[in-house]
Amino acid sequence: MPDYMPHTDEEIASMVAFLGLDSIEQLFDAIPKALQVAGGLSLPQGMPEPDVMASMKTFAKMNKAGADQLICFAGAGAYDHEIPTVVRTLGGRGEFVTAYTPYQPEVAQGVLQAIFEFQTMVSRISGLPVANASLYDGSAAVTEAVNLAVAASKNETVYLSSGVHPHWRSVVKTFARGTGHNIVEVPLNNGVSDFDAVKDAGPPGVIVVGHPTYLGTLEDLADVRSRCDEAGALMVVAADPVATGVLRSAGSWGADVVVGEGQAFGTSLGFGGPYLGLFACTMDQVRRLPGRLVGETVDEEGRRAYVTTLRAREQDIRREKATSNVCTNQTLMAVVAAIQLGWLGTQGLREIAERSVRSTRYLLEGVTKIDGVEPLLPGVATVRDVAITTPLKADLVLERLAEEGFLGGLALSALTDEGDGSVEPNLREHAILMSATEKRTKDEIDQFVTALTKAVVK
Amino acid sequence: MPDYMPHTDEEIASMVAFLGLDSIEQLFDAIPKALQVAGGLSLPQGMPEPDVMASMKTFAKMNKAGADQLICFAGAGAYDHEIPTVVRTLGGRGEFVTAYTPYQPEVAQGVLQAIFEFQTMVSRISGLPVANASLYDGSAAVTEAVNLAVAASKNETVYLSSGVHPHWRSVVKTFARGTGHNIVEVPLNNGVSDFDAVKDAGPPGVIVVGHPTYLGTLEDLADVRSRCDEAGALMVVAADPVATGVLRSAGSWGADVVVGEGQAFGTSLGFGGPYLGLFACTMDQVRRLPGRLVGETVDEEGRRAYVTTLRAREQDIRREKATSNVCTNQTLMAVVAAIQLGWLGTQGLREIAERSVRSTRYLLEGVTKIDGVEPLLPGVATVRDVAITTPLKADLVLERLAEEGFLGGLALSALTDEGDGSVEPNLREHAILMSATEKRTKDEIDQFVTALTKAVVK
Amino acid sequence: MSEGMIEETHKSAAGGRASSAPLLGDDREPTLFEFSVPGRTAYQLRTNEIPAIDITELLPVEHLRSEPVELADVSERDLVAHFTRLSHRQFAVDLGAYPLGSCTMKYNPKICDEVAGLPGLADVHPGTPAALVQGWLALMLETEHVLCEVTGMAAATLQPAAGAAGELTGLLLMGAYHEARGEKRTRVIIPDSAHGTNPASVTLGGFEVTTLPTDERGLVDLEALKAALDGDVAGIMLTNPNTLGLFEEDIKEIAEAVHEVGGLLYYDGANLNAILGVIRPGDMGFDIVHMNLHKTFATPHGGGGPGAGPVAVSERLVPFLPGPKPVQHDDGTFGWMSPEHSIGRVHAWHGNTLVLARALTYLKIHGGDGLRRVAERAVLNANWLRVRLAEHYPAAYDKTCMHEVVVSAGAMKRKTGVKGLDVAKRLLEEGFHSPTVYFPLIVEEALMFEPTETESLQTLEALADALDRIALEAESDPDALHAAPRTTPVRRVDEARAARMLIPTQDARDEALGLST
Amino acid sequence: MSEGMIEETHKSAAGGRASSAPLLGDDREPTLFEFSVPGRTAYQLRTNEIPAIDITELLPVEHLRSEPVELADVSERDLVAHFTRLSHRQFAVDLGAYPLGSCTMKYNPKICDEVAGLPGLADVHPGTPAALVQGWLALMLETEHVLCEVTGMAAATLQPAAGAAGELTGLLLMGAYHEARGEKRTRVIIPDSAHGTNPASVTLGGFEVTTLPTDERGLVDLEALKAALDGDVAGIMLTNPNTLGLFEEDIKEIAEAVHEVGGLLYYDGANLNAILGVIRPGDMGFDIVHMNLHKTFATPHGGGGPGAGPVAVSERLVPFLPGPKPVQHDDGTFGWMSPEHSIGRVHAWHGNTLVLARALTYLKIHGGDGLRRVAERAVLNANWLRVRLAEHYPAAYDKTCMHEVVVSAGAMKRKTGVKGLDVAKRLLEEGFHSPTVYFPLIVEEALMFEPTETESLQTLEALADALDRIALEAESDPDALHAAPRTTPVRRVDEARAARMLIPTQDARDEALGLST
Ligand SMILES: Cc1ncc(COP(=O)(O)O)c(C=O)c1O
Ligand SMILES: Cc1ncc(COP(=O)(O)O)c(C=O)c1O
Repeated sequence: MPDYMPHTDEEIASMVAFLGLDSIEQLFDAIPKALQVAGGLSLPQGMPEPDVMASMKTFAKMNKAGADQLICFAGAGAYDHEIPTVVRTLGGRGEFVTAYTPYQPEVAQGVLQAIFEFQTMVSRISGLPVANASLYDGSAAVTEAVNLAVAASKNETVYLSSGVHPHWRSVVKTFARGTGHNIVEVPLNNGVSDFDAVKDAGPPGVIVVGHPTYLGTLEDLADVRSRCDEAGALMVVAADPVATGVLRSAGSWGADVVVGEGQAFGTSLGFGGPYLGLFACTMDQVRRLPGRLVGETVDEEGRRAYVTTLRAREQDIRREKATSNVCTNQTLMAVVAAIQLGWLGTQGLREIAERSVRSTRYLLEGVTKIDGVEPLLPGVATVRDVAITTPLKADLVLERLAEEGFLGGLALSALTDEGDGSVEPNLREHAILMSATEKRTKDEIDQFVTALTKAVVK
Repeated sequence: MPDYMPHTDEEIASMVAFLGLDSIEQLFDAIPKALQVAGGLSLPQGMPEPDVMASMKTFAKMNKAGADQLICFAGAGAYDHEIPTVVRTLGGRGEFVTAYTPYQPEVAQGVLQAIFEFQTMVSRISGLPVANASLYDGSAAVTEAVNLAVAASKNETVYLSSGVHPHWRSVVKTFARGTGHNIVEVPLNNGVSDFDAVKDAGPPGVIVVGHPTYLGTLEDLADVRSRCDEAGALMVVAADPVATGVLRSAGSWGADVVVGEGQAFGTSLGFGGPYLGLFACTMDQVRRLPGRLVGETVDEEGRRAYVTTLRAREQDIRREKATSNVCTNQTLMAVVAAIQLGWLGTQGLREIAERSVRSTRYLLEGVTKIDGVEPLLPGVATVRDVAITTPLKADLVLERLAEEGFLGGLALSALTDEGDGSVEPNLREHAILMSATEKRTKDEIDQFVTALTKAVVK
Repeated sequence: MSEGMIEETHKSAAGGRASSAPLLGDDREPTLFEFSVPGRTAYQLRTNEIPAIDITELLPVEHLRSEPVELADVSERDLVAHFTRLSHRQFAVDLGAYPLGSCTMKYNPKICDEVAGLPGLADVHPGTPAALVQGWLALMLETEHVLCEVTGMAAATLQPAAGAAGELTGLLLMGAYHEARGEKRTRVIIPDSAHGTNPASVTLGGFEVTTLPTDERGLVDLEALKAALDGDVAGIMLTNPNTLGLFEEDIKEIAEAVHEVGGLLYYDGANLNAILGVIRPGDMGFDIVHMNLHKTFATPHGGGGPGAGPVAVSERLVPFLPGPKPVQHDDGTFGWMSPEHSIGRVHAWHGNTLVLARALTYLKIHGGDGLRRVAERAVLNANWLRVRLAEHYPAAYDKTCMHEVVVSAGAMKRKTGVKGLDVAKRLLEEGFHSPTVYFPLIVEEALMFEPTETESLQTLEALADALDRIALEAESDPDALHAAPRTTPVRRVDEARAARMLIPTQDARDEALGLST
Repeated sequence: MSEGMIEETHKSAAGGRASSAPLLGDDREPTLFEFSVPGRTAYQLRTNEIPAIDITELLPVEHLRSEPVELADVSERDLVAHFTRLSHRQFAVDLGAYPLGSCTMKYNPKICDEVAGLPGLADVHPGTPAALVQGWLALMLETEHVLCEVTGMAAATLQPAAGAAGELTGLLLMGAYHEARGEKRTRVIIPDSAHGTNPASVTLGGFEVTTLPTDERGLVDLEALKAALDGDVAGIMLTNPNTLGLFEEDIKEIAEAVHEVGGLLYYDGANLNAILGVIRPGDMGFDIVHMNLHKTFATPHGGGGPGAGPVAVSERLVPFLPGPKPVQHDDGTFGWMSPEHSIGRVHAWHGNTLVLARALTYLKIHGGDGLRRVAERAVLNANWLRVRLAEHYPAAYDKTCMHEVVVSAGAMKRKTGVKGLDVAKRLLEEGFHSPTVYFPLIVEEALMFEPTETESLQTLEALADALDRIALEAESDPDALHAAPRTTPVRRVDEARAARMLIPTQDARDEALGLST
């Protein structure tokens, strides 16, 4: 009977007696007997920790995809960056890990200050003055951004660029079932949103673009801004925060809301979660901000202190009129991001960004020397990710690469739905989206090129 | 140039200027130029953390001896016990790990109180009223015990039973080169110290026995006590602290000093260190206690507080007249032991002791069914460890077992020197010392027996 | 901004002084930016030997930034000191009891941290082909099965990242279900005691909220419910036990009445801890259940997240579940599939998968028997506390509660002027986290205690003793209570000022101080 | 015992109150035993299915205990809370600057913790045959090589578990060397500024101590040395820079003089940090060097240990080194060997091997270039502090120091009555750990600061500012200094009482309180 409950039999007896009862079961008398579980749940008996650890390790071993087995050339919104011991150690401290939402600021200054620092970092990266304390992931952040923007523009027509990550677009569309927003997908043309293709869709209340797009290409943000101005729409940019280490911030191009995925800052790949939704906006929109916001204030003695603020936006106060329903967010990942960005510092962020650009370019140059391997978008500059086409079907190529110890990227056929406006239908089955972070070495890339050379032979 | 130093170039320049110097090198002007290292140390340049981690992992991979590769049936003073995540997590907290010796008790109550708790636990396990804050390992503890006992009895003749761990005996003998103690090794007869064999050696000032002996056998401690009384000698017992989970404490048999190896309490096998020397003694000897001792006291406001005490014994005060030269000890391992023993509790300590006895017995019964495999000491009850003999040389058998995924124990030929009084010379080459802790399962032992059956075939 | 209350501090690095360590008094901790010295670095990256081509040769110059993003430039040493000191300014389950009602702040087993860091789980890219992640798929499927058994449902999605995400997912499923039947239903009923996420989710799910009053028993007013039910009703959202900690005894009738009009029942699983192995939402008649793994199944709350909010549903809703979902093929291998009428994705990848791994670890350790013990002891602890506190803190509804108890400081306030909030703040000085205050909204000066099953009788005794002391102090020295807490790193903070004079970043602070460049 | 000062506390469990968390004031933390409730458990062991035969059937009854060893019986939850709270009552490098002279409390890189836990290193049994531990042997041999290069010696033993163990090992080597040459030398010379372990080790090594005075330069008195040297002298023990932080400029002459009479030179490596890559003990003429890896090479000190004290020696002492030692065979494989005239083992196994792994990690990250930078910046920091403090805290010897500086509060004491100890205690309130006080013994009211290279200029500034404030306070309000520290979890403790009324265990406490059964 392993568990974490302290009660001894004598204590249980004394507590039951204190309540004037004969047995614990009586505590459940309000529950109709007929509905109660008879004979216990159909689950195995409890097992002691070491046995369970062994079975969890069995799952881990069934995967053939850990860093020891596959060298990672996959990106697509989830990146294999260096996470040093120091960041894992600090982020793993029990005080951060086992705290609740900072409802009592007097005993939660640790998390609150860390979030204040996180907000500052996100604000600087996005180029906008205010950032929240996190959302679930990039897809949730872009969804919330759409909601904010529609509320602000009072126009439900959403131009959603196909350059936004395909999964994020799916999520936006799923939630639009509830909000009823009119989602207009804007196809890409040579890696850039082709707004002309949707000119019949009516004026937008919001335009959402990726920058870089999920294919790594760069949008013309000045053009997006002027289109927004024309329509009275808000400009939402889903921006990769590492790419911002070299790119002008979306805020500097006039974005009203900048969202992104913060996993790259200290959070492990973890098969996709928990990740970190980043959200920043202009001061104009701060009262529509979804989620928590930490602000500086003072305590009774005039000491600097932090507290969650503008709470009147939130669901627990505004209920059905709240700007968002989010409650639990990804605070721990935000604290970790603050630590990781503290570790990187000004130079480090620039360096991982530059290295990622260089590695990905070196990779592209290497693989496109292979017969039949071409860039999906020849001549288009990319950041973070880049797509290629191969003579064989992408999933076969990836399978062969895995045998050689490489996660070669993502097949666009798996990532996108048929008819996705971001990729030519005839190339989709043959396209692979790849990325190389600062962790990839010249040796690894050279070996990968060798492996790919073999893998594309029919 | 990766390192952990904060100095920017400007800061260095300003600091050098503040000192009125032209360069950092001038700080070393007192050092004769001719003696200074020219051209730097002949060492590779520094490498960034991830590169170094990779090279340390290469060492780890060169070993074929981790828990993933070999199921451990080795003991001999280093045991494969369960160490739960919770103990590793708490023991790994930075406040414990990166503190110095508690010289300023006002800001060291954490470590001091943990040690107070550790001392209490060791005292209860040993059956003696006072225990110190740790020594390096079991061998250091027994060496210090000999020094204490000789100082107390004023008789330099040390009866050192061959039942004491062979390496510990070596260490005692090494340090006796300095102290000049007269070490008389007492052979074992059927697993018990044969004092008659040394009756010409003159009366002892101290008798040191193992209980259990390193072969797992049990001494007649009542007899040892009466021999000590007769000679005015002190009785030192090297006792395994886990075995004490089932055995009467050495203190209850009248030992003056009880020492042992505490690795079993939360410290990883770690190729032999850092481990944890345990040391407990009677109140009569407390002013001869080596190492640190924490005592309860009060602060200026009458609050309970802890502090290192009886410091006048220690080297920093008594210098050449100190009871011992020990300074840095194994505090972190002692803190970890307090945590692990807190996790085990009364029942848990008994259970790992009983399970270890049962597993080792089940193992012995299994292997001695194999043709040609015999107990080294037939019919003698053992705790913790047990020795067997095989038809082939022990190291060959162990080599074969390793190929099947087992660390089958230790060859007595490797553990002991030739002519060791604890084992019949003609059996020494064929003897293996084995142990099974609470971690070993029936399945593992059954599989081991199968592997051994094959391994002993010529 | 002229309000001169911003505390002036050096902009330059404040040095290695453990200035915030409460070990050494309650001093301030500078922000990381205030430690920054341009040019100082901590990061160390792998040697990669890729030619360091100038970035301007690789990307169009108009897209490039001229200045790097300015972050804090600190040494690893200062980074460690800063965040270690911040951690000392943070209460947590690891430090003491956290009886925050509705939040189920139980002990988070440390083994789960290790599982969440296992190589082979933690370092897997979410886009890896299914053939290479058989372990992850098996883990997820087992988690789904266990959660379905615990809730009595047919299938589940593991995608929602927290409870509120689960709620919205559930409401979209509700909508899709009705739509598939050609019905457009517009209203969702929720009790007035409901958590704020419920009404907010209802709105985002495309429905209108109909609020239901609580009756004098503290339960759903059955008559009011029946009156509210009609063909426009898409469903009802309940948590059972409800947020007063009381079991909705009429659940069978409620379910029948809602189903009668074609509505669905949604179970907010925040209070699932109370009924584990005792009764299952499915058996009560619920169609949709979200769970908060970060409450019931002990995954740590991380100071506000991450969570995981899987949604389990009855047979008829299975075809609408989000996809892709893990599935086991006939040959025993695992893969992905999307349900026939899937509403689509609700997460960028597969959900908060490492949180799932933690929860499954917890579930396996407890097993069917252990989960039942969890419920029993959680309820036992809450009731012991209810009775023990009755003298000074009467329960809002005086009867057997489930895993939590809502007491009222209303009488205390009228008599002494001491409010529930004062009690909550004063309790911090006693070494306990506060209970939930002012929720549910329908109880005057509500204090909601949820001790959870991992707290000992001795802890409950100490908590009750502290609360008794506070009650006596309310009579003898109410001002001391208004002034509480006094021993915490900061004292009561000025929340109004924070909102009025918003300083959400270091830059806003510097600007307010006139420090910005 | 009638001295009624033992604080009475409940023997029963004190509950989940974060009673010690300084976060919530400076309250007491009960001992683990005071949380104990018989029958409560935390442990969980692997299912092993071995028949649970009664232990009395397996072992002779007369050897068995009738009652189990009584330990504290607590839940995992309370265990975590207790030790987390204890950790909040502990200062550490991770919290702030720790300028404890002679101790080199530099930042301990976190990566080393991970290395020390690596599977394949941490889980290896020390008795594993050499063929299976080639990685460990290679790691050890590389460590030996690096340490020899750093010290300029021929070979090293890695067995000694700490500095003092290294000293004693070195002295035994000294003895064995002379003995092998048929000489019985009886005396070892040490300066009066030496660390206490030196004389203690000399005695245990079988020698007599001859103490050498320090001259007005703060250095070895060369004339006195020469006078002390004769054919009885086995050797001299020095640390250079010495414990005053000053480089022994005459080292060449000292070495020659000692060698002249056939003696050996022992280098106490505690101060090696100052000279890394600048000068090597071997090049100065030393024959034996111990290193404190837990000082110079940043392995964490663990609140008092573990350490590692490898001893490196010159060619002529190699045959005497402890064994077995790792060795590389001609075929490239690794094994063990014992030197021809080995003094034998000085450790139960191979030394504090996981500490070696940490140190090697540190050494590889720094490399030859980094080690030199370490020395430069350690010395730069110490000198900056020396000059900056000079006004109120004059250095005992006013000249360029190495990695540490000894200042004297002697003048302050005479003028204001404020002692060095008061300054040290008051500094704790400022968020810094105290310097080493009253060592070396030859300096009046000594305060020995060793900032180390990992502290920033800003930290040094903050430290100096705090010390200046204290100096002014000594004039204006000396009583405040006598009363310091006031903000720490406890205030000055009664050390005399601890020794007079010894309470080394919970049982002694209970007995003193009359609580024992
Ligand atoms: C009753 C209730 N419902 C729903 C939620 C929302 O869950 P989450 O915070 O995981 O989004 C909570 C959490 O506080 C809750 O207490
Ligand atoms: C100068 C000096 N020598 C020797 C030692 C002893 O080293 P250890 O504590 O590792 O035994 C120390 C440690 O404080 C020291 O400072």
